[in-house]
Amino acid sequence: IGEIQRFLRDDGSVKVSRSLKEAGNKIRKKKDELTKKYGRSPTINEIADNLGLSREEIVHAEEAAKTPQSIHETVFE
Amino acid sequence: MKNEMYLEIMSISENESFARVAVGAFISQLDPTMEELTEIKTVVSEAVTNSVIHGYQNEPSHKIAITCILHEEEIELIIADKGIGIENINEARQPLYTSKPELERSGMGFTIIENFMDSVEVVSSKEKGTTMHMKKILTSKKSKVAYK
Amino acid sequence: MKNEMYLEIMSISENESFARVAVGAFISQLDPTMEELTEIKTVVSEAVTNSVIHGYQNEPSHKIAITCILHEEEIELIIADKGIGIENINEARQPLYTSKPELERSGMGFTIIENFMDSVEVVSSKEKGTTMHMKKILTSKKSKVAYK
Ligand SMILES: Nc1ncnc2c1ncn2[C@@H]1O[C@H](COP(=O)(O)OP(=O)(O)O)[C@@H](O)[C@H]1O
Ligand SMILES: Nc1ncnc2c1ncn2[C@@H]1O[C@H](COP(=O)(O)OP(=O)(O)O)[C@@H](O)[C@H]1O
Ligand SMILES: [Mg+2]
Ligand SMILES: [Mg+2]
Repeated sequence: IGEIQRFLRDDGSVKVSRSLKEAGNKIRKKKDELTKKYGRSPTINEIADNLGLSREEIVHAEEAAKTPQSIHETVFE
Repeated sequence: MKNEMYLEIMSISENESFARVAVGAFISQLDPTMEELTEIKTVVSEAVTNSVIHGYQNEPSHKIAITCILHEEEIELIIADKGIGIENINEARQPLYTSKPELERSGMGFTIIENFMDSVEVVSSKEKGTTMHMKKILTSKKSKVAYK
Repeated sequence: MKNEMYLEIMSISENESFARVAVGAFISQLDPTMEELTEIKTVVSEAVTNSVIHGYQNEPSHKIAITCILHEEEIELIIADKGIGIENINEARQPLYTSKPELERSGMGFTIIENFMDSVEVVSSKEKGTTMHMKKILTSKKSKVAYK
């Protein structure tokens, strides 16, 4: 399965819902980490710079991580 | 830099999430904190949901207009529908007041919006629709400016 | 489900990134593959950049209109400006043709757009502006339908 997943990721055929959800989880971790480090809520640029994503992409991924986008996902993952 | 966007979406609940991303991505240009971002997105959710379920009574083919203007350290957000309107705005803004008691989180939408925004004006008339005109000052921006 | 959105942005290059994500977030409702998402976002970048630098000659206060319509397995995308327009569309669409040879990636915008979309119509007239009407079939969506 690892092989297949890597293949899917490499050829870009992985679904947006899954990929954004992974990014969303990274964002949540980074947010917690930086909140502890700075003692305040980090700004979006601070998160974006840390993760190498654009600030707009951060917003999209963060949202995707909280909404189940398809029945398939809620059932099978 | 001043920047402005105008967005029209259809009155279906799927678009609540899209509207959150659109407004959130736009205001990200001002580099808000993640907390401020969450607050603005929550306000978008509450206002869009009100337009969908109250303004348009869950009819899917109507339009909701969202305007967002970025000032130096202030966000202006206007969310408007052409739905049934609000007869008594003062009553509607009361905490816990709802015309649909069967819904979850009933009656707290306006209160949440007022709590997260620095100013909230509601213009509404029966059968013409409702416009919410809101402003939020980014305090993170303020203190950042003060640092320099 | 059919869904549609209309977005107006100002002609500043900061908005390219916003437009990419706005359209990307909207089409995410169809749950495309990452590859399809990246392709659409690239198309948005190329078209918006063309409106900013060619249509409006980098003047910041003009508007670019983006309409996106979701069909079952097809995305319709319309990006329009009211800028200077294109005199000779056939020439402009040629690979490597550019009226601004000093820019990077010069002359490949139309070619990239045509490569990523299933149909591209350009309507343009001098001093009236340019409208790009594009369609993309989501093959990921298609194969899913075929499975059933
Ligand atoms: N856009 C709107 N169009 C019509 N009525 C609205 C609109 N927004 C709010 N209202 C009215 O105001 C009331 C209070 O709204 P809110 O505080 O969000 O609570 P809730 O949505 O839970 O009812 C609603 O129950 C409804 O009667
Ligand atoms: N929106 C537009 N308004 C006016 N002219 C445009 C527009 N889009 C494209 N063009 C013309 O078409 C040419 C080719 O565009 P493109 O293939 O994107 O290459 P490039 O942007 O690198 O010049 C441009 O150089 C310009 O002359
Ligand atoms: Mg409400
Ligand atoms: Mg170009």
